[in-house]
Amino acid sequence: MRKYSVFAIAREALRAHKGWDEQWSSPEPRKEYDVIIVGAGGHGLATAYYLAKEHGITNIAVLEKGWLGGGNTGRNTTIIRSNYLYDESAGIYDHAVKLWDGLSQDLNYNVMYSARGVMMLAHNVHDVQVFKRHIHANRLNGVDNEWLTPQEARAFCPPLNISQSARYPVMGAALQRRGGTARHDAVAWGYARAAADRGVHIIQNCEVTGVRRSANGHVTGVETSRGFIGAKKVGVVAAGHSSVIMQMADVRMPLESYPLQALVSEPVKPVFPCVVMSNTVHAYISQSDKGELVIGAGTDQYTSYSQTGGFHILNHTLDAICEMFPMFTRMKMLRSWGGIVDVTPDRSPILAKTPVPGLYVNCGWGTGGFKATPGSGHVFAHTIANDNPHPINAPFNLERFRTGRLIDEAAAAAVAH
Amino acid sequence: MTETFRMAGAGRLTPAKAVRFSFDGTSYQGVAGDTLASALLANGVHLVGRSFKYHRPRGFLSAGAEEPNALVGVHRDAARRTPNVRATVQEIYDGLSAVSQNRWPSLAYDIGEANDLGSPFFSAGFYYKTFMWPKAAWDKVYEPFIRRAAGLGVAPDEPDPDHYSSLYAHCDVLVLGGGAAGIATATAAAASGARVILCDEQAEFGGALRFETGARIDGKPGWDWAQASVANLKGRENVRVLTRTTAFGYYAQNLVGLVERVSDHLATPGDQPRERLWQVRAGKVVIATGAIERHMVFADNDRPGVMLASAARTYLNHYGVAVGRNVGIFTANDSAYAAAFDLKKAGVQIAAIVDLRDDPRGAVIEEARGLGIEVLTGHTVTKTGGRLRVSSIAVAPNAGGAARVIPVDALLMSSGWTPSVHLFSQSRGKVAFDDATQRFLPGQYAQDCVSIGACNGTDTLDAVIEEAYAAGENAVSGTKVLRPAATTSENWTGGMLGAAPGAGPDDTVKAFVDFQNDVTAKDLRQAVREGMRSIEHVKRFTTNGMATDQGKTSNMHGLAIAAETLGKPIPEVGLTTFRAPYTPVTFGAIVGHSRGSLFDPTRRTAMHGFAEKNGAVFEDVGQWKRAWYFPQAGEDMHQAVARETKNVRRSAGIFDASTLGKIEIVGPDAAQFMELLYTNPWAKLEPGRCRYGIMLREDGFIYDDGVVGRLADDRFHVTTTTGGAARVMNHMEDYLQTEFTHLKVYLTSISEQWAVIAVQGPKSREIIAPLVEGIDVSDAALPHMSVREGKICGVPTRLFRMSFTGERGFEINVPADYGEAVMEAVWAEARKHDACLYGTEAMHVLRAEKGYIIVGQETDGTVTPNDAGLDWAIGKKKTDFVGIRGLRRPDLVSGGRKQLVGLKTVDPNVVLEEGAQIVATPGQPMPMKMIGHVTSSYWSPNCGRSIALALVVDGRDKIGERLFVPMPDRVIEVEVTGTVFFEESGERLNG
Amino acid sequence: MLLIRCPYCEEERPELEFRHAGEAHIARSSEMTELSDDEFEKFFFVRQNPKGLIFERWRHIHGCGRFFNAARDTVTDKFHLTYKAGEPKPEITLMAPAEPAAWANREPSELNVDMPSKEGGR
Amino acid sequence: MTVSQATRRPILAGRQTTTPNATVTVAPPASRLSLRVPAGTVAAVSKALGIELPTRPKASASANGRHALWLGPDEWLVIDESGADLAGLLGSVADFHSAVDVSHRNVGFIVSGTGAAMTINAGCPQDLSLAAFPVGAVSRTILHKIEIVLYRTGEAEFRVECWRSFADYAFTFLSAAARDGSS
Repeated sequence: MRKYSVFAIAREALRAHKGWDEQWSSPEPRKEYDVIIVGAGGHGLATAYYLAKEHGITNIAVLEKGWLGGGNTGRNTTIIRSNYLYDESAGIYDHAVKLWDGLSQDLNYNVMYSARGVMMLAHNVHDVQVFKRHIHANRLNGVDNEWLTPQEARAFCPPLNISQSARYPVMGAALQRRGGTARHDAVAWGYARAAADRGVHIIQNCEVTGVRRSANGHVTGVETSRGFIGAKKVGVVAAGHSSVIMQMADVRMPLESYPLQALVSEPVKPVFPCVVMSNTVHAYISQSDKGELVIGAGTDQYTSYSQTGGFHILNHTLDAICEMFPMFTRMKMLRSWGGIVDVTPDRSPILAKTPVPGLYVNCGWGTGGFKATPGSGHVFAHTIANDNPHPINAPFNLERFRTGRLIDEAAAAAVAH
Repeated sequence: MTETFRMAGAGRLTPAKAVRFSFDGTSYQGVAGDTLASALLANGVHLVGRSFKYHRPRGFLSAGAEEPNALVGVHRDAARRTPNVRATVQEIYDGLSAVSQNRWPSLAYDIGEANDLGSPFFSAGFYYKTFMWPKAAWDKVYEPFIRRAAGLGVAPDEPDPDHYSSLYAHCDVLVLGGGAAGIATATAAAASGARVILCDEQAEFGGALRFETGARIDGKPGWDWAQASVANLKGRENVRVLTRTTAFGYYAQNLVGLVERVSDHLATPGDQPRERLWQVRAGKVVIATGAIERHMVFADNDRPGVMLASAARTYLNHYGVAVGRNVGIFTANDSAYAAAFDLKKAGVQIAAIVDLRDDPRGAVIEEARGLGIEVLTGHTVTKTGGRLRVSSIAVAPNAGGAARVIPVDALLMSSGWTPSVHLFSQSRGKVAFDDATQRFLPGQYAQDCVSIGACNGTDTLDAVIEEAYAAGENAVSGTKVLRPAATTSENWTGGMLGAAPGAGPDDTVKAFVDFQNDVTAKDLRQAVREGMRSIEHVKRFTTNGMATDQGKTSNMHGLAIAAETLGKPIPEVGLTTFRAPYTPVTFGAIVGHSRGSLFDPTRRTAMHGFAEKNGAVFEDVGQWKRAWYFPQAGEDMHQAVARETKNVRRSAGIFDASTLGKIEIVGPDAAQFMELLYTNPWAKLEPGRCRYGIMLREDGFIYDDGVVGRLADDRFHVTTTTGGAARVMNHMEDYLQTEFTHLKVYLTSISEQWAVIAVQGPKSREIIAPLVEGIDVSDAALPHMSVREGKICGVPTRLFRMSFTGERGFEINVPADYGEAVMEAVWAEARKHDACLYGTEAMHVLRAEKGYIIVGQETDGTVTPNDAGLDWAIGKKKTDFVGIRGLRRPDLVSGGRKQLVGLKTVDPNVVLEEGAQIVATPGQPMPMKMIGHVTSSYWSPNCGRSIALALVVDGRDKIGERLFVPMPDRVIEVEVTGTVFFEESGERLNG
Repeated sequence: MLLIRCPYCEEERPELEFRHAGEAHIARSSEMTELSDDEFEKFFFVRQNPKGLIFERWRHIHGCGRFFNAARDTVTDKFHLTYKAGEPKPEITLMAPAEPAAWANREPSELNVDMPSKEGGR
Repeated sequence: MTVSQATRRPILAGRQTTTPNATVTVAPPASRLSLRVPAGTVAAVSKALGIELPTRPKASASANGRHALWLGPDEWLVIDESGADLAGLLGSVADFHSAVDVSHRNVGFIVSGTGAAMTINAGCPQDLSLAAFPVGAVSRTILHKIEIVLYRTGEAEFRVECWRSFADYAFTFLSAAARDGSS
């Protein structure tokens, strides 16, 4: 792999950029792999990368039914934070944040991780209580998260309306300074390039249609639109489609898939310096490097695989944005889109072994998967390589739905991702 | 300045109606009906903007919504600054002030233009490959620099004084697009009496008839027919016609979003909204959105003065403006020739027509030569000259050979027409590539709609009119309507996709595909070389088609170049998704009325005014405003709350409890229903008595709680938490309607029927006694946890004897409209007994002193009754209730769960912070092992010390032990206690 | 915003009047305490989440207030039909009517749908 | 008894917004009953109320200022403009039903004028054409961000009912919509 650098660009500039390598190749599938990852999103590609880098397993194929990074990786609002309440959640998300910091150098691909700070607004006494509980728990877990007064919140984000005449005046905010954003496509591409460089096959336009098992129940490979491909182990990282793939192996999941929409405004000069989230008025917003305001909405109420949602959801989201930032009514929505998010009953992910030997699943990230990408891939690779979970993802198992040992951030916090 | 390029006798505007406006501080004159673009062109101004990346000087490409270049800021006043307005769409009004964007210090001399010199460095995706070293420089140096360079206009910085409006509408036929096809289809549909809505994004109907001078319909010039037909439609009661109205989104089940620009074109908008959102649910949708002309991709095709041929025709034929005095044409089809003819006839010199086709045949060639225009067939434009305006073109044979330089002051181009399938595609219809005409056309439909006219690939005007009438008829009755005759001398077919030969070799030239985002043909080729094989990857890597024009002119070229580089046919490379909105939509239009007090309802109780008069400070609880505390002169919150809590226990306090949810449960099986929905036993509760009930979800966690009164054998009055009112009602209805369907029970929400006045404290009975009629309020007749119906102040009441303070207490329910009057009467009595008004904060302290929980504070959706110390509230003999099985799951019955306990700080003056975490041993390294957290914490004036409730792992076993609360600045030592801090005996309930 | 036919109001109404209420035909046991942990997990947590035909519950919460069931395609979001709570799960044999108008929610009698006799749970 | 009689203080009493196309007024206080009646008891309840409870969706019955509005298959809202004691009338009906006094729970508004339907359509997503929502039609539905009961009392007149604490929102919204819906 030719290294990316300012010097490489200068060299290429002299020859019309004709000397660049392919970032990843498009090989024909082999007959068999040690590991097949189903789904070439950020989590799947990261899993392949860390399997190759840290566990010495390079005979890997990542199968993607469309184009890599084309699912939720390319459709999310790129928020990164780790100020979760429970030890288990803080553990996995902070593991990710530590990897985000340095990921560009690790991958030799600028993923534009921007620690601009994520500020979560409190609008009532209950919010204040909940956020303070988070801040205290985070502090003792070594995760940064601090309380801001309304004036401090406005100083951190000048467009914020902290007027007492707002419908739900801002009573303060929880700020995670290490939180921020990254460039979503670059994350997928960076992992793809780095994984391919280590020998991983990325096979696009290859849809998995079945999971084949031996007489003793162990996974032997997958049926695909390009024929059967053998594998000793299969990791399913299919986000919204996880239920569908898992059902091919006769595993029914505690998952439901919902449409989640987002939108961007036309690009404008820098006006919004951080990420702001509000659960009570229900919206989140940041500004991309390109200048677009990136705005997230809630899910639609019904399950769907359509990758579209109701206009009224965007409507409510923009109501909330313009309530918090009244100067934005003259801004224009440039583009809106939908993704499919797979949601578990406790709103926490599943990264685990399954009842089927050789089959592993990484799913259930709901609306918050992007931020976990490096951490998720890292511990899921460990789980597959060792046939045993990493201590960080051990709590995120399937058994918890039987025992009741849930990790219910949503119930505990009433905080949206 | 005068309008030196306004051509006498040309166009449809009335020159007498002069309009003054300014651009970058220079004052100009235009004519009523001008767009900012046509008015600037009339004054000879082509340079209006700078591109996104290279800051190249740019002029007008188009005369419509597809414009990528001519984006300006329009500043009506300090608070009404709108960035990124298309000058080709914005109509001028007297006093309009527009400024150029993305340049410094001025449009003509822009420092950012240096980027253009460095452009070999700024290739597609360059930022992914650099700015990684040194690592710390990304946040501090590189990213701020990138951000400052990016972005176009400047966001407004003041709240918007304008208002926006919205409407839901229904119709039988919705026609999107008011060109010849749309007008014809609306006419046919309207004839049957069906409800028709016809909309168009322009200020006037007519679409391409604005410039298409060759069209004749019903014996009239096309434009005249359009105006007459629309006038006719406007006169019909069953038709609504909307101008300046863009259909921006096509959603499920024929819901189409339209945005109407109501007053942005007016000098004085008055009271009118700025924009209006229409959400139209249509029986049938007719898509008549026309086609968009494509530019030619060749070297330096972006200089001001280089524009689409149809745009130049529009400026001339509609606005009466010549885009130059010596104009060249570069085309790959017939339709651009008409531009040459129109201009020539208006007196503009045509430098040459450069036709990429080797041997074009047809009437237009002859006509051109007949008009004395030089036609260079088989030629290409290899580059353009000029800096802030095109000054020349270099022309060479396609096959190669010496280039000839031809001076021009404008160059008109056309590589053909792209059908506008955006809305069809948004409807989830599938487009199909038509090989013969090299364009995507509507293929498989997903909704009840039909595409007609140019957006359906129908090229000839007579066929368009026939198709439009048929669609209009079929959409309704199917009855045939007489069609007008239609002819046109123009031919819109043909053209080419991708880079023209003049795009040149990659290393020397910039042939722009996407003007705004500065994406060139070579960027697209590079993306493919780097392994981007899906058009989605190519698009995202190069940003082609991702600018504010959403690739209306660039997408097809980009696709063709990628396909060619990949060596694949276009359909195999795919087409990027068309996403809403069609053109950018103002946030305000989407938000509509939902601003200020209409953002979200503010719910106030019947006694809100009374509380306000008595100085209450309010807090938001859900949508409700609740009285939080009642400060007296000089008091802060802490002092007010301390006074109120002491006052209640000393004598009495009055509290507005109206916001609690209330449900009336009626029917012979009401008690059985209660048995199933609550953990408690109900069957033996006597009428007239109350019980505290706990409701679980099926998973066994506490969902809600409240006091329930049994009014009669078959009638319960249930209360819920304030926040739980709606969801508890839904939860009950769900079980009643779908699980316990055998029960004869009906539920009615009575939350808002009854206003509730809580009177709590030793003197409470004395306060209410004089006001109550027909109820014996003695302890014997009305013991703690009872309810009676009677009268108070002469109006009906449900009087509860209950307490959330641990004191003797009553809750007076009266019909809401009486609430304030009864409150005043109670308060008059209360003042005789040294009582106070108290708010939610004092209420919280009082209940915490007694260890009463608040659902949502002590519980958080993961707490069982046992965790909360409420096992006593579970009917031990019950065989079923919602949650009974969930409660028995392994983790819910195992040890190590968090249990509710009291905490007393060793230093009684220290008040813990709510949410603070608890550890067993101080001084642990990070991360510390947390074993619990503080759920409630107050200074208790009645206990004379701080008190707290907490959930602690195995907390009830730790009573008497010392634990620690590590704070940033110190560690607080606490003792674990029971949950009752004040008067454990409970005798005060009975005075 | 979807348009949903309420089988009680007998007409299509905008989605804003409705509340989705999860997968349908998951009956609550009359012997809840007899369920094993596995059975409870299946009942309360595990969901079909099908890509394609789903049977789901809705409540016309801001309309007639009734819970009812719907058969919908989760890929296109098109409703095949809606039917009253308590009615049995219909056999839908013809999945994809060719007409675009399948967006409309029609009476079972207008579709190739077999409604078994009335019994069974939610 | 020295205690004075408490008087009813209706919210927004007497408020009105008038625009060229629509007028929004707050209806005078009325008595109201939330009625839940199984099919078999409808006749008995109808008789006691002196008004035939309609059984078709969206239907209403009206006589002498008393209105029975179909809200659901076994649910009606009964409004008596004279304030009669409606619950009292049903004392004689012994069969299972539920009659709950909600006189104070709701507030009524009258929206009238040529722009009445458009005013309501600013926030109500239903088709309010005379064909789809004829005179006498009634429906519980949405008005922007609140729930209402909508009752068409004339070609150009509607009664809008909402819960008491939402009345301020309803009135503010309808007033804004009446002012805007004039093009």
